[in-house]
Amino acid sequence: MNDKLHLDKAHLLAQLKQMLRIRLFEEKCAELYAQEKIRGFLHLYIGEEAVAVGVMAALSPEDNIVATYREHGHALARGLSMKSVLAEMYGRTNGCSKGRGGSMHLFDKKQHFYGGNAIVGGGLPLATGLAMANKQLKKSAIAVCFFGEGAVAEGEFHEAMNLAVLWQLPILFICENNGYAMGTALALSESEINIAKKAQSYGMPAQQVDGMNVVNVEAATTKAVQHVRSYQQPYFLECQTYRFRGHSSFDGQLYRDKAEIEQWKKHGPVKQLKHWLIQNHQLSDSDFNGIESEIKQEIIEAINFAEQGQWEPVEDLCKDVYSPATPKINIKAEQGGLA
Amino acid sequence: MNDKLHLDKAHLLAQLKQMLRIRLFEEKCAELYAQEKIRGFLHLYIGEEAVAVGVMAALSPEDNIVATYREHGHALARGLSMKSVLAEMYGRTNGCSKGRGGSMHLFDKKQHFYGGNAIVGGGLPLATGLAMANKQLKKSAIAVCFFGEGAVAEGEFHEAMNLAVLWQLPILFICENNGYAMGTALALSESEINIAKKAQSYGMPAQQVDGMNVVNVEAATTKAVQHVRSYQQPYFLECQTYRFRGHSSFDGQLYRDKAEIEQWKKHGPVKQLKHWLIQNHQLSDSDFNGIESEIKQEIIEAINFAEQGQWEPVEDLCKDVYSPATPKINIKAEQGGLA
Amino acid sequence: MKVQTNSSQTMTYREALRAGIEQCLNDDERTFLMGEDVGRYGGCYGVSKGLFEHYGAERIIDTPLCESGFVGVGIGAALGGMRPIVEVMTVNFSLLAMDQIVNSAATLRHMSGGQLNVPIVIRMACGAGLQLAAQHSHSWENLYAHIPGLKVLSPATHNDARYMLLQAIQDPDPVLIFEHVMLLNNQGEVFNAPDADMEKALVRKQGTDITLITYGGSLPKVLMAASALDTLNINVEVVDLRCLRPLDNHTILASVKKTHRAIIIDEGWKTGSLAGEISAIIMEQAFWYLDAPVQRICTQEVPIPYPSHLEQAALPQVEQIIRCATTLFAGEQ
Amino acid sequence: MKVQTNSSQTMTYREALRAGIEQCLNDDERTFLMGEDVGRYGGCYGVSKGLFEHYGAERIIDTPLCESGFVGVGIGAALGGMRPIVEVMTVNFSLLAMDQIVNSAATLRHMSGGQLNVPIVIRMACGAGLQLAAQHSHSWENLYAHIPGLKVLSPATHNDARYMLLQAIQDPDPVLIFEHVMLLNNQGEVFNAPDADMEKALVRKQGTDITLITYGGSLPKVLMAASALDTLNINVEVVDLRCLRPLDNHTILASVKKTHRAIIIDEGWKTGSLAGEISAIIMEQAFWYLDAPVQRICTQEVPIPYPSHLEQAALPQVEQIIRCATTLFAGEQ
Ligand SMILES: Cc1ncc(C[n+]2csc(CCOP(=O)(O)OP(=O)(O)O)c2C)c(N)n1
Ligand SMILES: Cc1ncc(C[n+]2csc(CCOP(=O)(O)OP(=O)(O)O)c2C)c(N)n1
Ligand SMILES: [Mg+2]
Ligand SMILES: [Mg+2]
Repeated sequence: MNDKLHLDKAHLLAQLKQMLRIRLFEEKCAELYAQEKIRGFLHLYIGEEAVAVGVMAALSPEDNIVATYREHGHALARGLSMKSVLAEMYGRTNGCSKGRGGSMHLFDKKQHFYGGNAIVGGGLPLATGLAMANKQLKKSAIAVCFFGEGAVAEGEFHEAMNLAVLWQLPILFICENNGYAMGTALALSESEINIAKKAQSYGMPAQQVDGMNVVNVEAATTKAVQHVRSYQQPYFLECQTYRFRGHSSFDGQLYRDKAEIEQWKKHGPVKQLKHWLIQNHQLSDSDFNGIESEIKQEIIEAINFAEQGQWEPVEDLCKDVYSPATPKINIKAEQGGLA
Repeated sequence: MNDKLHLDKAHLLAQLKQMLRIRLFEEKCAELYAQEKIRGFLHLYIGEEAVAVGVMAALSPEDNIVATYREHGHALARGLSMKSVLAEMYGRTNGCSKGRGGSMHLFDKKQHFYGGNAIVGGGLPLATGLAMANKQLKKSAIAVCFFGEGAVAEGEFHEAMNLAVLWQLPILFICENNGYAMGTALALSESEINIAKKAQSYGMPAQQVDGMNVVNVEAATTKAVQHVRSYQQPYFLECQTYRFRGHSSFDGQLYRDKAEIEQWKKHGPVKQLKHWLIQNHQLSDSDFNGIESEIKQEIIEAINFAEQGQWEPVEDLCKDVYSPATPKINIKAEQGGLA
Repeated sequence: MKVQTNSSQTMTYREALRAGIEQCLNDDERTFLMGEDVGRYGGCYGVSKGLFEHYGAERIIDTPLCESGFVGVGIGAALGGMRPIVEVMTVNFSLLAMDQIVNSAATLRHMSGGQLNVPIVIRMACGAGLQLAAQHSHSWENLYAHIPGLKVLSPATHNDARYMLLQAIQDPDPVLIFEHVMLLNNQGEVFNAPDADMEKALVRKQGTDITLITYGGSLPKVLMAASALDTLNINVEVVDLRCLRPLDNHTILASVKKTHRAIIIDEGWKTGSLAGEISAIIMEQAFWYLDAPVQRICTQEVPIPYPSHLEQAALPQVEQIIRCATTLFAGEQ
Repeated sequence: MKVQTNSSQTMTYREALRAGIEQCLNDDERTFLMGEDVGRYGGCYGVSKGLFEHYGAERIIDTPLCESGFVGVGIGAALGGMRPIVEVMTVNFSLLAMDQIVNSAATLRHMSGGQLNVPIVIRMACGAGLQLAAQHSHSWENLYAHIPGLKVLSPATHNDARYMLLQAIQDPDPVLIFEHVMLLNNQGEVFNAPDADMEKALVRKQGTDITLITYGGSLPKVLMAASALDTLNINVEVVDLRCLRPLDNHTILASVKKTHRAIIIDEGWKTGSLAGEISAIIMEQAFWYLDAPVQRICTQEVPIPYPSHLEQAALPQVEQIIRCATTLFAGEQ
């Protein structure tokens, strides 16, 4: 743990709870997937919870978030209700995207949660554009973009980095480096495996962070956000983490050793914080059980909510492809333009 | 001039002639464009001749060249005949691309001259693929890719750099940094304006070269080619140069100062080498006039050749979209495969 | 909305486009123009000349060469409350940005269950005729007209060049505008209001014998053919689609049901063209009204060749239209 | 070439694809398979499972995530004398590589006046049905079938899955192969030779009353509908296009001229679909043979929604085909 940080017990407990909440929720999702309640691709964040939880704690409610298809954790940590997230994965109209998006496309406009993007790298220019809007509209909000280390090889990464620095946009890039893009290890996808260094080559401050340690992530993010907000400049964090599960629901994991997984699990973000709190007498077993049962209750309620959600009527299939027709303001040649 | 290089008079005179040949040819092209003999876009290389001439001199005939839409100089320096290049710009069947391509699409398979690419950055992955083929087929040839500094902002640049280093491919990247992409100055297009440094960030040796000095370019290329060939690794040269004319036939050049152009013209590649040769008593005025009149004669012959070229019959409009039908080898399940 | 008065002004198509951009910039502070060389250079085809000097670098934004990047930034900026006009220099380069346009701009509203919308306008030059050969001459309107979530406009007249952008920028959804390069220098009339809603097809010439359906750069050719056919006693009706997605089937079908014959003129390659789509719509909804099979005049299936005679041979031509129409009647006699 | 013997073997479509890849690798040293996760992971959909272990890292090449880059590298390698099989994980991501495919692979031969050719094969998964929602379910065969210089294949049967790649890899020009995800797990028969040249459409079921034209993932649905219609005394002929560019107009027209009625079933969105193209071809070349307007059954104009009931409602269904066919006859009585 980073001892330099002012450690507030209540906050650490809240962070532990948030991570555990994501963990237990996703473990349940895996079960529900096996039961075919959830379909499509299911990308679990298990093992990486410290990143979303650490980052979100350092943001303000006005900031804009862009995430990937592995975004259950981000959605929950951002404040989307577990109910609306699960209902979305059930495909019901009470889901956070009215059931249209599913696991890979969680959205919440009110919380400035802009998805849920299933094109690797696709969110990078988008988030850069949100930052541009904030700057032009003189808002204090910043944009925060999550993406995997696999996205770094995409041209979009390069284009977004360059534009963000060139135009000095208030954006925080969070690279979730979990070592693999599906089955491809970082060393097989990047000639330069130090991603932070790669970001620096664009002229951007960038830093590597232990992504298994929620306190470190929050501390680094707090510093980064301050930089972005006050200098109106981009900042880059490479969070080094690991996914404990397969890439998605279909993954034999032939590309990595069990031993490697076990090694990383020793430093699991939930386990790590829990042990530290127990060792420092900030958490008892019964406290922990209390937290756990609260979460389990929340999960039960979310399942009920999702199960009771409506199916969109088939007649409405083509809804929300276009906005409702808005009358255009009466268009005329402007004064001083044409005679 | 780079005094360290062994300066062979005959070779320097040949290099001077090659640059002058490109210069006079293109000046004539501008006239022919005004006369509407040449149509479409015409991107002149005037001012940048030292790059193509310096680089080509260091290559072997088997090496593969990929260039851009500003490639008259490369084609001539590579050894395409002026006749076939001009006939191509006339759109005649005796052109190097049978008239189908025009100024932006000069090709010569025999000389391994793979165009002529009018999508900025589009040639980068292509050349990387040629390098891959050479490596896999265990050829000693290397691939050489020319592109402008404007292409550096494209995602393709990033993707090609990464793949070339990751896969250790025998390719030489030649960035022709003439300071502008159409009207956009480098500082407006790149957060890092040291392009060689950018290339280094992929783990590739890279170097800046005075692209107005043909000797420097050739020396640097010779070293680079040796590296690529012997280590089977990519290498990057940023040649700093300047185009004396507008971007293409349509360009008001509002984006730069006349004074800046004049400043660069002082160091023009032809002028520079000519002066040096004269000062060092290697060239007399009459020698120079002799060279010039040889070139002028070649240009006249090229014009005659082009003027006499045939127009492709309209009936053949759709020729060469697909290869002639080749009978497929009788396909059967392979031995040991299916029962 | 059709409140045309007599007051009109003559200008080039390019000037009409520019006046439209200016009005957007004046009307709405959230609007900016972004693209390669739109600013200091004045636009690849001169459309935005002078705007940088007048509106400054914050509203006329020169981008580096990175189509996917800056189009994506435009989409993000639209999500964030701006009203971006993004210029992709030509449709040929738009393939580099197609993922952002199709997988993001077109889907975000739907994927989010209607929470988000993307009020971006993307302008592109398109079309052949300048001898720019196989990588610079494409007509890919149909690639985009295929995509639910997008709207696709093709201003063929000066008045549409002048006003369609204003209509598009007020639309809450992503709109693509295709500006044919061969129209830019033409002089024409601009009135003080738009001809119609941007999504409506318009009958540009009334007629009774045959319907010629077209859009964009082919409209002038079709009008020329129509005049010639009139002198041959074939009374042509000309439908200008204007909006390629959504298609105004009503106007198309009304005309064909009246004339019983149709030819579609489309600069796209024939196979997989928008012309095919329209032919199929007529097949489905006006089959029993047809006196002859609907014909298509499209570009030949070849990457556009450089020499003028081949380029022109590849493209739809006035002569061809006249011949096709007369043949349809000859067949009847 | 049609030398089918009785000897056949049952396997999944996925296994048939894999056997085809293996044979290509065995037959020609210049062939390699390249793409995201084709190697160590075994392929996103398991098609290339085991090949990495057998052929090694030089011939089964895992690429980083950079569609434009590695497809471009494949094109370059093809120019340089290799015979690359490039897998783009799914068509949805192919937009990122579309510039390379369309502006380079498709044009190089023509632009160079026939000097160069690009013998690359690009395989992509396509189609909906797995509840993968709006960015993972596209059917964009027609975007590519529109492009001169490309050939586009759509293996719908196990035997085509087995042999089309071999035919494609022998072709000197760029060939795209679309593999529908819903076919992968199906069991079917593979014979010891291809059914026909890759560019030929095939009549999969003979009939006299109506022609159902389809391709790829929709073929099984169409065959089911055809059986059902037989029991309703509507004798259906089924044409499997197999090759979407160039289209085998001859086979299409011969069938329609015989049956006088046609429905095209196409998983693309209706507007701007390949189905529209085929309808237009029939309009132009078999109009006078038609007893009823050609119909299209396509995907609804919506980015594919996640929930199964909406996804299925968006896609062409057996019921719909039966209803459409019966209505065409009902209309006649
Ligand atoms: C453009 C694109 N290419 C390929 C895919 C298929 N795909 C989905 S996730 C993934 C791996 C991404 O890895 P990374 O960016 O490291 O994120 P992680 O899954 O590890 O969180 C791939 C290849 C895709 N969705 N989009
Ligand atoms: C992808 C793409 N975008 C835009 C263009 C239009 N365009 C042609 S050349 C050019 C400038 C390129 O500059 P640079 O790479 O520096 O090369 P230079 O012209 O200076 O030699 C532009 C924007 C294009 N051809 N391709
Ligand atoms: Mg990863
Ligand atoms: Mg330049």
